Amino acid sequence: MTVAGGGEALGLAGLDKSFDGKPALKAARFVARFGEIHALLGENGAGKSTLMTVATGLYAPDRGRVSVAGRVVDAADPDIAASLGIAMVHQHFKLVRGFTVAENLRLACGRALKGLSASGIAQRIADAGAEAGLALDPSARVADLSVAEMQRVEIVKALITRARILILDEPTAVLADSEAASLLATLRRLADEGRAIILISHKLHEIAAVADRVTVMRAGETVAYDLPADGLGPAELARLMVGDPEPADPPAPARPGLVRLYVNDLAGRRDDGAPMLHGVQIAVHGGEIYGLAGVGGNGQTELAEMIAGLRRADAGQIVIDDQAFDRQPPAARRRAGLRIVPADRFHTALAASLPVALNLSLTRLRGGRIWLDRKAMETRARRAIAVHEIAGAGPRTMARLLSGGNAQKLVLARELDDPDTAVVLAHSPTRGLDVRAARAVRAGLIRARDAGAAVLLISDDLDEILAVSDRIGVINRGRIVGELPRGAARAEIGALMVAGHASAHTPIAPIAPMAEPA
Amino acid sequence: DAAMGIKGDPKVAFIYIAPVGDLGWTWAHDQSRKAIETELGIPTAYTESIPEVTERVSQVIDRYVGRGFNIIIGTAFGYSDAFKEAAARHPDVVFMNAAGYTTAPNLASYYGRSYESLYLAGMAAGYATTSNKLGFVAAYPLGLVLWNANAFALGAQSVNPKAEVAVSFTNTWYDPVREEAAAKALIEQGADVIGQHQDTPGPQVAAERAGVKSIGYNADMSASAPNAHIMAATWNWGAFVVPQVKAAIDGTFEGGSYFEGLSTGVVDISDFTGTALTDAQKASILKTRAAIADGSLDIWKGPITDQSGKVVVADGATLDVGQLFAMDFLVQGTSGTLPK
Amino acid sequence: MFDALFLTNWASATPAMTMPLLLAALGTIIAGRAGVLNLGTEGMMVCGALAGAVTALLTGSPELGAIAAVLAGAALALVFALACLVFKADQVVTGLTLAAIGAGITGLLGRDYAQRGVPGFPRLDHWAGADLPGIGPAIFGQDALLYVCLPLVVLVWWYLARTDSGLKLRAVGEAPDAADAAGVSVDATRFAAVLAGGALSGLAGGYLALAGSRMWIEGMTNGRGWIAIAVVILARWSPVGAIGGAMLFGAVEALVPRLQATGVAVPTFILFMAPYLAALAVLVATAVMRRDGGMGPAALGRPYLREDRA
Amino acid sequence: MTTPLPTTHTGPMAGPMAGPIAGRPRRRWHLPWRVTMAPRRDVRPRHTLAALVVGLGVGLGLTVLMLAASGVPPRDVLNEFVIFTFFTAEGLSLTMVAATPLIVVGLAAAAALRVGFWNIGIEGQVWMGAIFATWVAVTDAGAPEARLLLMALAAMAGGMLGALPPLILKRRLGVNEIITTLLLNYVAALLVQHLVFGVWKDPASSFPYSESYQPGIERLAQLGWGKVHIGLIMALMIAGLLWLVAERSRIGAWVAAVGADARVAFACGLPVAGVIAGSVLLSGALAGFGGFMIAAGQEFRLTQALATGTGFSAIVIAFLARFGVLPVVVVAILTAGLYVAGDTAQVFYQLPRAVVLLIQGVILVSMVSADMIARYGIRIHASRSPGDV
Ligand SMILES: Nc1ncnc2c1ncn2[C@@H]1O[C@H](COP(=O)(O)OP(=O)(O)OP(=O)(O)O)[C@@H](O)[C@H]1O
Ligand SMILES: Nc1ncnc2c1ncn2[C@@H]1O[C@H](COP(=O)(O)OP(=O)(O)OP(=O)(O)O)[C@@H](O)[C@H]1O
Ligand SMILES: [Mg+2]
Ligand SMILES: [Mg+2]
Repeated sequence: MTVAGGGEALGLAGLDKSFDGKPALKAARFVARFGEIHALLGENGAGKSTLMTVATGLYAPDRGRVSVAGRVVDAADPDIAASLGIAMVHQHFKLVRGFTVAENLRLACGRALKGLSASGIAQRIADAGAEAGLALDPSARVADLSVAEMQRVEIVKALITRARILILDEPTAVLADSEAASLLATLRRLADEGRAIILISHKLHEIAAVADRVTVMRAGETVAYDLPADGLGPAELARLMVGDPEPADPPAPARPGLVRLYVNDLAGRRDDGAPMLHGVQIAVHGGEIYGLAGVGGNGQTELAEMIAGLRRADAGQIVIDDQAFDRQPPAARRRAGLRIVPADRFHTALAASLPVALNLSLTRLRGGRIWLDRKAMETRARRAIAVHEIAGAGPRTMARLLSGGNAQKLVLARELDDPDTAVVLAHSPTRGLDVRAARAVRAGLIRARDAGAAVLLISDDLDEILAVSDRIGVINRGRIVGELPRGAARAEIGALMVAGHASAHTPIAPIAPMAEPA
Repeated sequence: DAAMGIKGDPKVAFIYIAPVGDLGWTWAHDQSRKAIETELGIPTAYTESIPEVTERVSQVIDRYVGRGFNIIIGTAFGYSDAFKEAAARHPDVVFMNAAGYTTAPNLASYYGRSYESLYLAGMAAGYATTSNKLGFVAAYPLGLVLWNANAFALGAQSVNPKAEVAVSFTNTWYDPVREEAAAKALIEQGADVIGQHQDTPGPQVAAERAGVKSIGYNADMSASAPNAHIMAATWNWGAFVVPQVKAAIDGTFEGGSYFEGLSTGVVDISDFTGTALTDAQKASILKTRAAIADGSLDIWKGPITDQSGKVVVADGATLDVGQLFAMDFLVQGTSGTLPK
Repeated sequence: MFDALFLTNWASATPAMTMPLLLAALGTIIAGRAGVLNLGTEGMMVCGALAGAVTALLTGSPELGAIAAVLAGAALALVFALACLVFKADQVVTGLTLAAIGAGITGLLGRDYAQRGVPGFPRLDHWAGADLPGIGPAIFGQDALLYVCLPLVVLVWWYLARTDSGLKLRAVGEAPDAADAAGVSVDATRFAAVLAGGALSGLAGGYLALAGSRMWIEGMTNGRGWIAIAVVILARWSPVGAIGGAMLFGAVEALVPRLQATGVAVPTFILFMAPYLAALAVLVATAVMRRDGGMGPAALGRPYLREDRA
Repeated sequence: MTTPLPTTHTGPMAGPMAGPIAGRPRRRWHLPWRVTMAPRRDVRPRHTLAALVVGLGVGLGLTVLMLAASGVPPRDVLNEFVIFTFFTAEGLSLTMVAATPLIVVGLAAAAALRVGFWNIGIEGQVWMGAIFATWVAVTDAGAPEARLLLMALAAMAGGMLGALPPLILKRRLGVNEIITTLLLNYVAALLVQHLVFGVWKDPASSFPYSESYQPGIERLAQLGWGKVHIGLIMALMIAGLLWLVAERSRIGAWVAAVGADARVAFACGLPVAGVIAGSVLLSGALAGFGGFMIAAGQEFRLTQALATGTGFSAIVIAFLARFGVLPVVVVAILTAGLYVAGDTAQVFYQLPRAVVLLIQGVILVSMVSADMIARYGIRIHASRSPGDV
């Protein structure tokens, strides 16, 4: 704790908010002060984002009081909130995908950039990015950016407005460790300057490291109000959030079998046509979790899409058990036993406007009888909802009404509860999930592994890779730059991720498909 | 066919294909409805904008009949089937259909020999032209449009053998913008008199703007083209309809095909306007008008050759009504292409 | 037959055929770029045509007529805006219905004004430039109204592409949630865009009545509003593209009667297919050259609600 | 309360994030209340019913006002329009005749829209169906007993043929189907004109429509109730079959998935291209069949006005019904009633067509506007202005 509390920046008291009759906030309260970093914690769906969205004027509360710098406001108008000096980095990006980075910034921070020429704006963006350790290309189209890059844009947007109250909703969920670290340092500086920083994150070690004060929410209520963060470590924070967590049992070591997924000399391009993957070779054995680490945007998305059959490769194949695939659609790969947990659940896994039961059956609709057995579908849905504790869902609930965490559980229930699984492809499966939900996801991957599947876990979150992987590969600029055994040092992997040619580089021996593990 | 008549008080209903305000075809028929009201003192009703869909027309007829209307008058060749069926369903009701072709003891289809007035219009154009190029803006390549275009050409050639007529089809009865554009294109190609078989004065406006001459259609169109307008080929449906309604009341109505011309005044020409024609030319046109009306001049008397020079009406022969409606040629000295 | 004079005449007839389509297309584009799919172009055009003709008839002033056309188009657009932006009604149904409402209103109010000659805008063929051989008449020999409307076209392009306010409008059409978070009022922007679009469509109708036929006749737009929508899609909601698209239809519309007048032996109805077949050919050609669907602004046709999640 | 921030910044950061900080609330005019809407978690039948009642109520209320202004006694409205149109044998027969093709073309529009394919070309495909059916009729192809079947099959093939170019262009080249289908409407209508003004001109009358279909051989049988013909039963059977497929079959689930999110459906292993192609061709076939039903059920020849307006009705019906099969049937019958009532107004009250169009427009707009009640939960809050304490 470096700074003594300044004046009250943001005060929220007695806030009620419900969506179509379902309460999201129940007399929630919150206070943040100038000069401090205030962490807001809670499980998925606890109401953190809703609470802060009320503060920025986007959501009108049903009841309650919002005050800024001690004055009560009833804005319900983002423009007024902005004029009061509030800026927010939203969890779901508020970006115009068809615009360039510079246009997005002109839109969001018009006032701060007023009167600047195009090159002036580009300079300002570059400066702001450099200060926060987040590099940006102002002329890039947002739609062409990776999630990590979009997150950088969002953050720079908030920084440029020079808000005195800065709210960041899970800003580090998709950032690389080094980026996250430099962002947190920047936040610290801004707080020291006298600004109020409100930080929402599920990465409890970050909170423990930077927060001055902590507020915890559960089911729409504030259960721990404005606690000093002194001496709170990740474990204590987790306890505050979810009660006493059972300790995560370290996964039993793998018992690898035959190679079940073989990525053979794969090359391919990005959306804009630039070459992205170069001779990628990965072999994952049955009963093994292969963790592929790397800074976001180094070809992971392209690799995952090529394995899934959603993107065409320039060269190379995917071999699942003894079947080779190059141009076949996802259907063929799924028939061979591929199961997919993608990075963006509503992009390729769940149909937002379909009910839970149908979403759960999407991969099983082909073949078989002409008629649909609706009863069986609903029964299966009810069972999956119970087993996976999918909160807020019934068989007929539309998938889009689930929170990110619960939507992810829905994907897991569909993709992993299947005896015919040969290969699991999981891309950032716990992004944005709270500790408990993340643990459930990892347990699901381990279950699949123990049932004999080959699991390829692609993630930018090194903690996640380290927690479950039996073997770890590192991808950098579209190349596999190293492979390390379980228990490899964090620093060693980190170095490979960033540099791509660290001394610890383990050359990859060509692996024949179906070979016995060495 | 035996004569028949209506029972009870006459109630007349018109069914129109377009809004009455169009000032063209439907407007002209609405004048005949008003003539029935003023001359016979009979109440009338009308329904406008009923498309040439048998199903719709039948519905409308049946509703009128259900409400005691006993004289039903339609105004489109596409109503023919509906009127034929309705005449069978309601034998005590008198039906008439303008431009139709179906008949029954209680159904009269009527149309006018508009080529007679168009022939006179063609004479006027033939006199007025200096370029010997005439333009004719036509709606559709349909028998009763083609005979107007042909009559226009024949009339022009009768007084000016060098006259040529460029025929342009607009594919609409009723689009002033497109009609104006068609006339303008004809004028660019050298036409200095524009005739039309269209229901808006679009071609007149084009002629007026370009400073050439024009012949109106349906009614005197000089208001739209005070300088261009020479005369117009006009319709007067009341000349047919009023006596027929009277016949229906008197029990002397006879179904069948009626095809009337200058002699009964269903078609005619307007007064001459402007100074394009000399008095001698006007007199010659009026003389021809009289000759057509008394039957001494049949404009379809052969030989008539089509665009390619093929004889379509042999020397000494003429065309009967069926052949007129089936007309599918343009006469020699015209340009324009028909769907094959 | 296809001599220089033919080409000159064709070129000089094209702008007048193009301009109404272009204005209506621009109106539809403005609303579309704000994320509103207003298919009621035909209805707003026909209202503009009536208002323009009647006002010019009653006041004797084509200028007042043009202003009335603008207001009439915007007035009908207001109905759409209320239904779709306040009540979040389905934009497709409302737009289609707007065409019927426009036909109804004008049919009713226009009864007494049909086919009466209207004082129109003069054609400026007395300008010196209009006598230039070849392209002279096409550039200098047009209706006065055309020269008033041309800067509007540039203005719309400049507004959308170059101004902050245009940027906000486009953001509202691409990502209303992002625009909202940035303090742009989504529905107010859309409201303004729909009204401005209606005004331009109304002006397009006014152009037909005041510079084209110089009269009012029921239903005189005769489907040109739908062609304008085809232009919009062809142009992928780009104002510059709309110039090309409208010119394609305008040029073919100007060509068809000229071909007929010269006696070219193509069957009438096949000839009338020309604009549509030409547009299809252009679509295919551009698609072959660069593959993208061009479905328009990302949020097109979708109502925005803060508390809704897409 | 003062903020601890200095107005002029002299801290360690002099970069782009430095500088004066915003802090002055902007005043803005706003209403004393604020309406918030959130999508309903699940739409219950009573919400839909409420929307229908309010929408129809407001629409009919405005209609009564407009009719009264046009000189129709308000007390006639119920009798002449509602009762006659839906509750008398005669009126209902008129409604059902009008509804017969509307059901089929409404289903046609819904079939393509369900998978996100904007088939604006229903009207062109109706034309194509009528052309192909007429082709069989004028050439007297096949045995007389098989003639109608042949005409129906040809019509469906014609409709599919009309839908095929937009489908191929979209799938192969990514050409927007809204515009291709829109343009092909015009081409199809002109093709009809080319035929009826040319080779198919009626030899009996020389007027531009095809020869009359032979009674008993080329015409759909009447049911003996007004002019209702067997096409109504066919339309209802088609609807029943489509309902089974859409709601109860696996293929229906594929269609739902592709329509909801084609990318997700593809990633989940569904045959997306096939589902889209099948739905679009089904749409074309149904539209073509609609053309056959109009030609062989009520017009008995190919005419120039036969398909006019069917595309417009089809799309409005499909959207009002939210692409549901049974809702399409209901909405098509209501729409047919609206048309019949419109003719009643014109015939008996001599209302101009314009008033009828206006009334129909007002009813539609009030119905789609009231749909808000079904879709959103609406709350009204008091609102204060910034600075109030
Ligand atoms: N737009 C919305 N419409 C309906 N309900 C919503 C909406 N946004 C939030 N909710 C409700 O509010 C509750 C809290 O959601 P919120 O997004 O605030 O959770 P959170 O704490 O941010 O969760 P996470 O950690 O997953 O981001 C949810 O359970 C949900 O029911
Ligand atoms: N449109 C909506 N309608 C109803 N509930 C919603 C809606 N959007 C979000 N929610 C609710 O908000 C909660 C959190 O939603 P949100 O979308 O913020 O999830 P998320 O932040 O992506 O979740 P996570 O942190 O688990 O990834 C969920 O419980 C969900 O039920
Ligand atoms: Mg959240
Ligand atoms: Mg036959």
